[in-house]
Amino acid sequence: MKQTFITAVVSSITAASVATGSLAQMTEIGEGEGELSIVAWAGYIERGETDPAFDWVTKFEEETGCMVSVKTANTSDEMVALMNEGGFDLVTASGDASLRMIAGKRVQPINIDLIPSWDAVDDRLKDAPWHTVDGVHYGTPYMWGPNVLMYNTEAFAEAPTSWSVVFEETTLSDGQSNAGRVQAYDGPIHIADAANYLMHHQPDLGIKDPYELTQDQYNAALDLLRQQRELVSRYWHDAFIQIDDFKNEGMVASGSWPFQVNLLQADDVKVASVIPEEGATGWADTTMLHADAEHPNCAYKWMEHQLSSNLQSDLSVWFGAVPSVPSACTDGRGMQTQEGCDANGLAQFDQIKFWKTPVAQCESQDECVPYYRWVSDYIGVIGGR
Amino acid sequence: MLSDRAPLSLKIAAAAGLLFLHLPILLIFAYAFTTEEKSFAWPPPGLTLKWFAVTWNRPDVWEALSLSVKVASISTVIAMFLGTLCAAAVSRTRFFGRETVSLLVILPIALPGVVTGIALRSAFSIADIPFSTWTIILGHATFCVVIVYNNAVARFRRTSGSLIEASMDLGANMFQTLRHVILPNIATALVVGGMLAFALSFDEVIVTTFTAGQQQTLPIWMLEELVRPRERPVTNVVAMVVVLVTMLPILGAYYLTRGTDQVAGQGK
Amino acid sequence: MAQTDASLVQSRNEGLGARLSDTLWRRPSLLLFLLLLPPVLWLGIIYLGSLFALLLQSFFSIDHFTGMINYEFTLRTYAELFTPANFDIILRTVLMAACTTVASAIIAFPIAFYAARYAKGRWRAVFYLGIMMPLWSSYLVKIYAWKLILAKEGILTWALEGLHLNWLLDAYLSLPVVGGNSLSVSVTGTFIVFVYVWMPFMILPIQAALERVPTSMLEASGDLGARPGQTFRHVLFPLALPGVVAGSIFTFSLTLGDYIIPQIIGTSRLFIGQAVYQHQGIAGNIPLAAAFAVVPIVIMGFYLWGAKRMGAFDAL
Amino acid sequence: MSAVVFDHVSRHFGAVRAVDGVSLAIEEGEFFAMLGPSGSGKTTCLRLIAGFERPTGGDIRIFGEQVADLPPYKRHVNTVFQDYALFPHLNVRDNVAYGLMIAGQGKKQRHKAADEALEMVRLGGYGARKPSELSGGQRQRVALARALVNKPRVLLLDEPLGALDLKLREQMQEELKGLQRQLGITFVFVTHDQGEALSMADRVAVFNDGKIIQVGAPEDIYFRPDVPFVADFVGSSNVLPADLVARLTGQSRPAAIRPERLKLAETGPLSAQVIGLSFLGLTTRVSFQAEGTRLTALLPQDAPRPAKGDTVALTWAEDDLHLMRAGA
Repeated sequence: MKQTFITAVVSSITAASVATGSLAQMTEIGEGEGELSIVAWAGYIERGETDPAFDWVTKFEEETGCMVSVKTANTSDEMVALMNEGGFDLVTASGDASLRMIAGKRVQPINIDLIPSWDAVDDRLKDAPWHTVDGVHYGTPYMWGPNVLMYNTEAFAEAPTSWSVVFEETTLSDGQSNAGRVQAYDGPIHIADAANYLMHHQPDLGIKDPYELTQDQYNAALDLLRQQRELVSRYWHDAFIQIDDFKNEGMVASGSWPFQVNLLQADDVKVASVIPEEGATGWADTTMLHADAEHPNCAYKWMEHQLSSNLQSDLSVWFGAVPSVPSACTDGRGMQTQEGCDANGLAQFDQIKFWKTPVAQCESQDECVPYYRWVSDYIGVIGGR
Repeated sequence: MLSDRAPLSLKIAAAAGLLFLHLPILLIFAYAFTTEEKSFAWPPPGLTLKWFAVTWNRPDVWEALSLSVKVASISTVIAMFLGTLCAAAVSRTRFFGRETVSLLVILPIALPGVVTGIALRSAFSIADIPFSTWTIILGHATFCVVIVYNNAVARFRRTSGSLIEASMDLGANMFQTLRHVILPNIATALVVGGMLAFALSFDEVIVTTFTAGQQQTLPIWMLEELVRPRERPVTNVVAMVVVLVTMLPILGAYYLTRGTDQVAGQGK
Repeated sequence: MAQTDASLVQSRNEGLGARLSDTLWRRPSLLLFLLLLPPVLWLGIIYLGSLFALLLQSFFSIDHFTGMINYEFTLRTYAELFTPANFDIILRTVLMAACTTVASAIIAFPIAFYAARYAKGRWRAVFYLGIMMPLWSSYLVKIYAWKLILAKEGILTWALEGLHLNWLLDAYLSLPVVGGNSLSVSVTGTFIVFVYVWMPFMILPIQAALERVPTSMLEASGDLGARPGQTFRHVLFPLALPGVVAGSIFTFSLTLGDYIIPQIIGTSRLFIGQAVYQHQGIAGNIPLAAAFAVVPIVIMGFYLWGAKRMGAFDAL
Repeated sequence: MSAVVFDHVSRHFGAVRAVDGVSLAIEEGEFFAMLGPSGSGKTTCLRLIAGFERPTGGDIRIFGEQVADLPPYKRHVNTVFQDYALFPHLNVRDNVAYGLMIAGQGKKQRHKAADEALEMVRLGGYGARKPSELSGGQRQRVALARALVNKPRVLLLDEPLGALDLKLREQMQEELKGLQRQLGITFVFVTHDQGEALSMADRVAVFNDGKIIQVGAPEDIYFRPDVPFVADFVGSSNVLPADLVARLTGQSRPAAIRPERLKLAETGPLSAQVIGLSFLGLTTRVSFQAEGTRLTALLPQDAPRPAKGDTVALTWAEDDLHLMRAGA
């Protein structure tokens, strides 16, 4: 009896979850629905609240009548969780989240014919594998950039040239050890940073891609992270907390986003950033449409807006990222300039190892350690295992 | 035998303990007036009142505050209703399962908030209930019941059972008895329970994060500002105001229960 | 004369309410049923139903790639709790809860003792409010205050520098395990804040237990030749113990489930509450979050059972 | 017509038979006492009359009316509670006027009636006070006024004098008796004090184990107990066991004899050893051991007193040895 009941409950739940989501793409854009909800990284959707100069929402709302609400997510895992939970239209997903959402049927294909500015998108991004599966597009490129090494200019007389300052104990130019004064990202994807470092310093491991690691390569990366745990007093998972820690906790070096560097510099904190010799991991974010989006028309309007407006230009200044529309660097519709784009890494596209989800059946190796092991093992590393 | 005068060591220990409890809160008051915007610099480089004006003009603060007040008010009313009924049943009659009922009432507060929170969230997701103000209220009312219940049970126990019999003996039916005898006698206990429930709901954050969806109550707003500071001085001001606002019902509850043996904070 | 008046009373009472009242009098179990129905329905459906939903979720598992839940009965999720990393989280949390409880009891006892035995008149009110105010002050504000105090650039550093005692702090921070770069990123910091936030919950039950000890009992002990210390050890403390246990239910349970304090002040090592929060909210792994949430339920189940045997519920 | 009639009334609480097949008739205008040790069922009987309890079996009639389905607020009876049950949130006048307010009387009218009732219990002028400001005796009188102001046909009193000290109790006994005569209302009162029952009541019912053991006038109860329990409980008679009585009178039944009726003599039917003496003022109480039975005698002050350890003979008038039923 009890068994039957549980089975009944379970099957009704399953039925409910299967019933959701059709995969047909839209064929035309209708009237806006008056609302639009977006899951985004911190600093990605600004309406002038932090700095009145950076506002690319108000104009959109005025033009389309679609009122934008933003839910900030701090990690890719959180984005996937929010989209699985539902109730959102768009998500600015990085490559380590996008494929998982496509596989989970949480996002729907995009009809690029409905986005007039699609042609302006950087050719290197148009068919990028993190949003294009079997030739079907599941999103519109938003912004990309590197994970830079942020450092305190008082602790470092010269810009560090290697990620070693966050992985290995050294004495900095202010005469003190880096122990306790460096941070690392509180997300399993940080294992790739370790793998990237090893790729450079231990070539005999044979790492070809920091997201595709065999068991041995993976173990080596974890060992490096365990060594890093001795140096890190607290991991950062939120841009603003990291900003706080650099101000109030005496942090001097960490993997970071240009966004934090910009904000800290704006507050006259003595920091700078660099892409060290090992190269960097990075993110290439795609605006993806939820399979059950309640406001698809507004969503399409936004995807056009994000490509055609000053958003690409201003956001790339604000966040320190590279626009997906190269012309945004030069056409003067926003604040960005060619120099700015170059500084943010426009030319380094090929050196950046963009975030993607590690899977067991990987291309470069026979069998790789899948993402869920990254998740649990990284919790273990932070916990001291 | 212990003398009537406290030993010096005890005095020191008690005073140190109380200082430990109070200094951090007083600190927040000082920070609300600081001119320093960016860091935690201490002592404050200067004092200003400007942040009160800035806070006053922040719509998000007002929205969060009004949501908090709304949630706390409705939750309190529900909790007062349920808690009083439950207290009346448990204290008036002995029935099978009485212990179970009191355990059921206490459970939402005896188990960690994170358990209550995620349990409610799972239930909402299984039952396909979208997040709204009402899902917050559902959670808050659930753990506020025990506060009202505790206060009401204590009062019912102290109230002689023969009062109700006397009223019925004098011709009043159950509803007249309720109106003329029971309610006037438990009124202060209910008001106190209600005030404490309001204060508890107003300050709750752990369960709320799981049941709130995209809405922000004031504590959620505070939490958001703690981890994602935008204008730290505004947070300082709100923090001070929140402390002062929660103090009002607590002081009220204290003055109403003064001279009785009830301890107002029990069961928070 | 008497009769007419009385029948007057009777005839006036025949409204709907009066009839309902008659029915309820005739069937007291109906009255009890009606009284209990709303609260039991509310708590039974909303709360127990939710706990059941939670339990149900913990027997599911998650597809690790898509993050979607597999609605098939499995114990795999519970097995995951016993991986070293996860088991560490449980141990760490229980240990912290135990330390917090002990420290809270030690700090709370003198305050409760003074308030119960020596505070008279106005001082009694002062003590009472002195305990209630911090208890009811906003939880987040309290944590926020400690962040201001414990940060490396915070007040404590400033104060110690003023006293030329910062070498003491540095020496402490260089200790393994409890130390760290600053107090706000150390285990010690987490511990201090836990004690601060939950300690008031310990004072009230101890005070209540101590107030119930009649003075004559202490006098009897003195009369029988016990020195104050002996009276404390053999009479007062055993009688206060149920109060301590009652208070410890709060400190222990609240520490077990908290996820905000270690997130704001601590070493990034997870506690159970954070694991629940992160697996649920960030990783979307609701089954594992549910399994983690079952851990404090089980621990508190044993704890409450033990506390009941010690008579702590009477002191609540 | 009888004021209150019990016909095989029972009230069980689970396995406990608080009232077990009680039949009883209380006459109109009677001052009726229910006497018994605690737990004997007397209070439950009172609560059955008031309507706070419902019988498990049997019929209860008040002035001929079946009341089994009648809630307390529809019965023409009022109660004076043991703890007085004065409403703490109302002043004395509003307490007394409560029943009239519920009955729908106007404020002026009911306050006037309340003040009159307070006069009657000699508390005129206390109307504005709160119950907590009164002494025990005053509260008792307020409770009385509150019940009487409704002009009940039966007044129930639950240990009405139990909480008062000795002197006040004696005074209130007189007052209650006077009020009852003056108003002519049926009074039913419950007590465990046999002196109170005997001195105030027209008739007394002795309860034990949920049953009525004996009903009768105080003299009957006192001098002619039916069973040893009554003899022992009411006024501590000497109870002689059946086998002893059989030897003395030839009838194998227990018998009671009051201590003041036992005399010392040179020779007598019973020889006893003195085991204790205590001086009581007017009399001296002497305890004896006689053939395995403990006996007590009250000797007048002028009678010769034996010494402890003496063996004496006991005698009595034949009438004074009251034969009882065997059993409870």
